[in-house]
Amino acid sequence: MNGLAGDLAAAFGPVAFVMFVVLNLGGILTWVERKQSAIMQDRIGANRASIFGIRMFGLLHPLADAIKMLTKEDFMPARADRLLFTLAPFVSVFFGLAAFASIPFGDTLRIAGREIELQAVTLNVGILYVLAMLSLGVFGLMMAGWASANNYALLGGQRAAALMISAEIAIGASIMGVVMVYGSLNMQEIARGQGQPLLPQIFGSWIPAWGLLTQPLAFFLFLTAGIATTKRVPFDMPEGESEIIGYFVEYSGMKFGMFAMADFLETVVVAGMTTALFLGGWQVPYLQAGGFVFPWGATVGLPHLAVVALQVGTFLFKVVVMLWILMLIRWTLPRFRYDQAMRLGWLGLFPLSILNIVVTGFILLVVSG
Amino acid sequence: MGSVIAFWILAALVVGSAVGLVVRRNPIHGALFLVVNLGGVAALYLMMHAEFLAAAQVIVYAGAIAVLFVFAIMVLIPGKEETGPDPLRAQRWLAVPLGGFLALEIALVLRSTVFTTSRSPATVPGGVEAVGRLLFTDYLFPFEVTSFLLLAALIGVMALTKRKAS
Amino acid sequence: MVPESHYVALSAVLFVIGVVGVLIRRNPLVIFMSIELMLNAANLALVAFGQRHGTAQGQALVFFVMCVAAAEVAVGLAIIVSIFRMRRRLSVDELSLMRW
Amino acid sequence: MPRLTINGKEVEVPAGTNLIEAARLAGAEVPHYCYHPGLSVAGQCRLCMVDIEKVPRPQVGCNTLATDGMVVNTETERVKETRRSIMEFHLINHPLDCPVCDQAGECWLQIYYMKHGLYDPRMTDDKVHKPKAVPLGPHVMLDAERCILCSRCVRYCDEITRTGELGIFNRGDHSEIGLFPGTTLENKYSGNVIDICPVGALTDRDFRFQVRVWYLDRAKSVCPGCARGCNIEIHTSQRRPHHNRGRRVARIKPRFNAGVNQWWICDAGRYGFPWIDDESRLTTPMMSVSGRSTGTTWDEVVVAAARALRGHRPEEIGVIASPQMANEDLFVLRRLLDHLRVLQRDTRVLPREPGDEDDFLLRADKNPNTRGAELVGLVPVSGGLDARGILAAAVQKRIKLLWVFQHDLLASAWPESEVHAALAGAECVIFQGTNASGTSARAHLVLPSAAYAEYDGTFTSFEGRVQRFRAALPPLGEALPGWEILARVGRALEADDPVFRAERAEHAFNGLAAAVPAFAGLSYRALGDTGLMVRS
Amino acid sequence: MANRYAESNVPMDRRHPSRMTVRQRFYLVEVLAGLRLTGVRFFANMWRHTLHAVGIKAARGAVTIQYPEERRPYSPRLRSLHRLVRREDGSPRCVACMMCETVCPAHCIYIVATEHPNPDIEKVPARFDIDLGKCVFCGYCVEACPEDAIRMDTGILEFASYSRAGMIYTKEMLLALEPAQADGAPTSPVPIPADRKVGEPQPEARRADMGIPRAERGGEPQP
Repeated sequence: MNGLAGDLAAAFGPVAFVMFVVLNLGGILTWVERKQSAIMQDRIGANRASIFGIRMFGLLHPLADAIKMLTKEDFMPARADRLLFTLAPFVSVFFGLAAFASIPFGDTLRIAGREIELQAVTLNVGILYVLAMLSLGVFGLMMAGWASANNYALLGGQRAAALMISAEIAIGASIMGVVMVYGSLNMQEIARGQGQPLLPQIFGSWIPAWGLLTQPLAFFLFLTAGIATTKRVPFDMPEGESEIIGYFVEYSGMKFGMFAMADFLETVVVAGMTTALFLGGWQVPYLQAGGFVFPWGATVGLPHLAVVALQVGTFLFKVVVMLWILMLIRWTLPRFRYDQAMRLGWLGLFPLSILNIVVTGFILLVVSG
Repeated sequence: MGSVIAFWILAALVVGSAVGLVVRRNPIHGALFLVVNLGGVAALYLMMHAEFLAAAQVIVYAGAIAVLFVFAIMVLIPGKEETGPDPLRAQRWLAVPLGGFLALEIALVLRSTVFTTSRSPATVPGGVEAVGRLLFTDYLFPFEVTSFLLLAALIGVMALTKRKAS
Repeated sequence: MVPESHYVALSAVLFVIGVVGVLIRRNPLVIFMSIELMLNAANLALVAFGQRHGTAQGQALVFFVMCVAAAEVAVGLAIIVSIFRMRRRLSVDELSLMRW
Repeated sequence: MPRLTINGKEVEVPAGTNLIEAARLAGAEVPHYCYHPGLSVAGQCRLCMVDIEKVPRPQVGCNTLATDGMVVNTETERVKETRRSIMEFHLINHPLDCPVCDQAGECWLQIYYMKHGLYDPRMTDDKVHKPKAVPLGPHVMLDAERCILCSRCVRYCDEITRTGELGIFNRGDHSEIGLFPGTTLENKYSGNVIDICPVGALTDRDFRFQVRVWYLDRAKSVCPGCARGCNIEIHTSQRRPHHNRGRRVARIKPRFNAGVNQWWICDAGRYGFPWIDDESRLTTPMMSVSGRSTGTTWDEVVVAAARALRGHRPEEIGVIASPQMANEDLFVLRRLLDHLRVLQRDTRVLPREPGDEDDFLLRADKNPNTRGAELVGLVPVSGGLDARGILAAAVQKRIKLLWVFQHDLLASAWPESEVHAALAGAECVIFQGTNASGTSARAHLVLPSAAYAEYDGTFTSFEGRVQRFRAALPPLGEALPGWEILARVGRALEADDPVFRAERAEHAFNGLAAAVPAFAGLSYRALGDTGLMVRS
Repeated sequence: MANRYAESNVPMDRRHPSRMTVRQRFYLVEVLAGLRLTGVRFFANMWRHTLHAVGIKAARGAVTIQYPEERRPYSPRLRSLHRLVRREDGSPRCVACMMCETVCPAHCIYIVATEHPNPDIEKVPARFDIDLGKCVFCGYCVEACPEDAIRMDTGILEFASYSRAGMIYTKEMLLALEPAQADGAPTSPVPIPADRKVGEPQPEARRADMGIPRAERGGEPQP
């Protein structure tokens, strides 16, 4: 593991890992969505796809879906803007994938004399990067809406833009509280900060300073706005199946599949960000670089690789739990009407997140004396 | 070496998209070229280690301003724009030499003054901290004024676009 | 390392393209976008200069420019939208009257 | 002129009017089966009972003449009770299978039963069975079970056609209509018995089972079969195209016009419609390019026709119009020829076989508008040629452009060889008509015109009665009304006559009324349903 | 008029009972209540599913009927695919009276009548097609039939086809169908065609309807 090969492995290893995890999570979410909603609703859910009679609880459905989408007619409306129409789904998926890049999934890995940050791209302004990618994703939808030469699609694109802007503001403002508490725009730093004990003067080292505890209001605001950026129920006005079908009315085959995929990828990104910012990221309670250090004094020594593996596993576990919650929300809540979503974004989330910033600043001043 | 290659690629991208914006008749294409252009400039900022600016550029310019542009185009759909006879046709032919002249002028100014002075050692103070520190110390007053400007713009937009209840 | 003069030259080119765009286009939206192009070029130059002088002041200035640009776009688009509502057409050549 | 009161309403009726007609004048309907205004009174069905004041029992309306001071009631309880009982009586042996019966929907038994019937039948015995589906002649099918023995058909054959083929045979409930031995119902007016039969006993063999009557659309028209101009109603099947063997015209029914045909039409007119939906209909304009005839567009063919007309001197043009054409068509043609200064024009082409004629309705002239063509002025003028002359001139190549309307010259009384020579001799032959024929096959330009059932227009009968016919159907394919084709040609010639800018047939007719003294003062509104006489 | 919408729009009226309370307007409490409901449901069902998967079949976590294998028993009154009833000799009971064609709101029945050799029967359908692509399964044809010649009791619901022509059932097909069993299960094998190939020439009778362009069929004649 030296020289160029090592460099490449160090640079592309985390990228490959992120791509692998995000794409697979996104793919499997199509199955989770169907199965989880079915179980919540006393149904069985997708279970028909089989290979030689082996059904595996419907786990083959994502595969079947992919085959179906790849073999379907790739339709293009006669008056469509051909380039934009083709480009739009790629734009959507690209930014969905790219957004995950600066979310850290583990602490620094020390191996073969190298220090590898377990994060695809190490950025000082990681949070802003994720925000930027999420907000650029909307261009895919707007391109699709415009290029389809269909008024419903256009309406969907407009709604996507309006929703994106109103959710964007709330996300940015709610994150600011977290940034203030942990004093960095680097998500790795924020994740590390969450390993510190919360108010050691009072609680000792019993409670880790997870974002959920330091910024409870921001958590709810971020989660709500984050769901809005995934444009899934209850914020699915860009689609609005019952009224305008959405920006992808004219899409079929794999291009349509890519839009659906982008939704799931964004869900994964939101889950990852929530985990990184509010659920302690890769932090395992009481696990430090050398092993577990419990507040009652006991210690369990662990080798470095085991610690890192534990951290990565914990991160993935938290993301999966978060995905489950996001799915639960999607299948529990009814849709917001267009104006209600706008109202919620601008008159609910935005002022509350500003309030959160003010209160956080005040408390920080008091605490730091 | 890698950075030079990257610069030239980005420069080509930025200039190409700018030309596309000016030349394309369809305003949506223009807006998307603008996005590409802004993204390219953001990448240039990154190359100059102005990471905060790069992110802000993408979020504010590409994420918000360009979205607003596209949104406005979608709402208005001026599909039949610039189809009639051009009342100021001569201006069109005048524009290119004028632009060339301006370019020449800028080039001359740049050559004569800025880069003839000796270059100070590049201690890159980029980063968020440096910018933040400047904004909240030296530039605190302009910062506050900017916030008022934004507020005024907010109210102005609402006043402009609100339809009167008939 | 790319010398700053390259960036400044690039910004000059961008600026000129923006100027030409303002001059030759009649759609106010496109003119507006060309103005953004020019602002952008100026920003690039500011960052490059700041870089050359080793301070972050250029970046701070760019930050202000961005804020102003955001405000300007919001108000400008609002004006265009209300013009369009009034006129159903968009061409700057026809907008010679002061009152609508 | 007796004055009497019917249902409280005082009316004055002509002497000799019976109570059914008197009630009709008073706006009251007296149900009846056997009575028909065109036939003698039989008093068979007993349905037309009315209450007459100071008369102890209800009396039959058909055989009671209106007298001064009578007070009649048609809707008393007693009358209704009588009707119910008589309906019950009629239905004792009548099969109750209306859905199967072809008369359903226009059956008076059905209609009156729904209005006045005893809905709860008391008859439990088996019905008497009689012959079904017996062909009486080429057009009429008898179902004796459905007959209510009103004897209208018998009286019709005795009194109107005076052929007497039909009679009532056997007695009691075994009575049935039938043919006298050795006869068949094949007189020239036999189809009328179908119309007057109030039930489904006599049905039309041609129409039977083809369309249910409620699918038919109706339009008032005039029979184009001869110069009589009988008023007819065209029944078309357009809503369910798979019915009626795919034909659009389902049947033709006479329409009452006291001054022309009363209630009747001849079988030739009644069954003379299949050409409207025939395979031979011309549906697209055709132009012959280097000897081969190909379909083209109206724009092109009209321009070609105008170019041909402009390219010949007036004396080189011969026009043989047709008395099958409406007054409007002929008038626009007349204007077109005046514009071109063409004198060689005629309409008279003798048929190979002379038409049959009788003293009732049939006329020997089998064209509906011969009189109209004369009045409009499409007759040979001094210095011009008549049809035969045009033909002869074409043989000698003095006529170079021959414009033939509707006629199949090859089927005319003229020798075929001469017609062939004429068609071959002319540089350009234009055919304008509805159906393909030997003549149209030899034409260089074919202008498909709409059949009379497909556009609005007027015919002038031999007596000089101008009568309207109305569009019952849209033109088949791309065919256009004759006047519209001619107007297009006129516009292509850049003639500034306003008649070429007519948008509806009515505009052309108004031009006709303004230009031709015989038609002065006439308008579509004034013509109404029964027409008006031209000024002599 | 000030704002007509405001007067009629319920949520605008502050005293309207359907207006949300403060707690509801805060969303979060209600949202969490909803999530609790669905979450509990999820885990309860998940537990049952798990038991089921390991072989303990007592508890069912789902009410799903696995359609092609399992079927809900149909009501005998269900309106399913039509059939034509036969006489003893196998000929159709239908007398081509066209009552069903007349009453059909979807215009999906096409009958062409012809003479029956027996004058007592008079008419039979030469053609009796039902275009199931148009049929709305209202059952009016069954109600209208005076001869009880058409019924919708086959219990057959699966007759999808890859072509429009495949949705047209001819007289022979309809005559071949059998009534459903007592529990509603279809007795007939599958309806005969399920699908005909798209390019296959259609029977002559079918063309009459489809071959004539709409313009020529026309509407009401102009007076």
